[in-house]
Amino acid sequence: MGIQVLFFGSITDITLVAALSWEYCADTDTLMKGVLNRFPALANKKYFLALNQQVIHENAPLKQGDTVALMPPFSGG
Amino acid sequence: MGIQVLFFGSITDITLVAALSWEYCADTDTLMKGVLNRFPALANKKYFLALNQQVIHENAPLKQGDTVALMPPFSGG
Amino acid sequence: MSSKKHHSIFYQGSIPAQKIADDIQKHSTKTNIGAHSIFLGQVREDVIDGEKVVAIEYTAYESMVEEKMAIIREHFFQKYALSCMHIYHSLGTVAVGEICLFVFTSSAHRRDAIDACNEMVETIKKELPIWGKEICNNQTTVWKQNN
Amino acid sequence: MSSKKHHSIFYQGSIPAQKIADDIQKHSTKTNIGAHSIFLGQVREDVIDGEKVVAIEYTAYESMVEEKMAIIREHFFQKYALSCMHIYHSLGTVAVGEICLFVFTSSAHRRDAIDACNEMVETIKKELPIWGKEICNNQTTVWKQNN
Repeated sequence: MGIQVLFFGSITDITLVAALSWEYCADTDTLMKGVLNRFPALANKKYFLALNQQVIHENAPLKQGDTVALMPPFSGG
Repeated sequence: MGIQVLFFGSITDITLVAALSWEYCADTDTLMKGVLNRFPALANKKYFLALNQQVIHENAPLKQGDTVALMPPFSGG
Repeated sequence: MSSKKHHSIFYQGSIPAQKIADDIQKHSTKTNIGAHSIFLGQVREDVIDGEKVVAIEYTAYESMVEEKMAIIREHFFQKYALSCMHIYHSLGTVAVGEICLFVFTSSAHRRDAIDACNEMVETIKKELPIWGKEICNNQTTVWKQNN
Repeated sequence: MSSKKHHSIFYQGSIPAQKIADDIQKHSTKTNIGAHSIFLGQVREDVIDGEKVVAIEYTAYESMVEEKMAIIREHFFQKYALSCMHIYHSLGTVAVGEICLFVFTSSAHRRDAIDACNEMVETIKKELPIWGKEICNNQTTVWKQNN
């Protein structure tokens, strides 16, 4: 199953895709290291992470099938 | 011409008319003495006066053709 | 941005939802607007001494309302960056469930429209010589009191 | 008074004025309501680097929005004495002058509807994972930023 990675808003200008299946890794720090390696331009972007639809502010352990979303600041309304 | 006296809201439950032409008198205190004499039940009512559409809080001189309104507390909206 | 263009706020009977839709639609051509704030007063089925209210009958010192509203409008357009402001208040009988007050403010950014709309509702209730008489199911009537 | 009855807030494309009228009309049977507060967001013709905005394209993390909104609704119905609360946000393209956000709160007395509506607008802008991309006349695009 691995990890489902979702991209939103201006992040998709860099990734050019809205979602990727990522091979399983132990925690979000490890995941993001891989994601940044693949999309180096993300290093200059402001975003936060949601793990299974909950915003997280620190490294969090991952399990098979988890969903991690990269979300730039919201601009609805 | 005299003075035009207008009644609004619950005041009309007492006066039973919406307007009266009143003989000229020098000021609002004199006018109201006459009005209260004619409608004694007004003594128990809460209301304020408008002279030519401006709320007044003290005795005010009157001139021919002036309009005085007796207005109970507003309840629009 | 003129605050001069105004007309009577009075609307005979209840204010139809369709009028509200039409007024909103008219603003689609005003492309500097980013926010609309709307307040609607609806006649509530209060119970007075065991009797249900079926309608409110509104009367007003109409010419004084017009004069006051002109001054109030002027003040609001000075205080808030409004694109427009429209106000309608019913006169005559408005049945339970129907709309008796429609306050509609528009601005580029939301705070002006929202703050102006809120303040206008309070101003209407406090400053305008308008009176509501609640008519109960058994035909008794009670003059409304604003809190 | 149930806060359980809710559905998706998303509306494909712009929100028609007629929908707003229909929603208002539906509340005439709720005779415990005395006040409605409505906020409408309208797409503004901003100018970005000399180019006029012609539309905003909205995208969202839809399932997360639904989950958050369920919690937010619960919180609002605990905090305010609301009869109902309806919220619609556009997805996809909304042209300048069209409505992209519709917040509609109703209560017996005006403070609850007004305060809940105001707080909900702020909450939507701050808490919901929704993004707007401004599309300019010359086809360039700029991701919107909320202030």
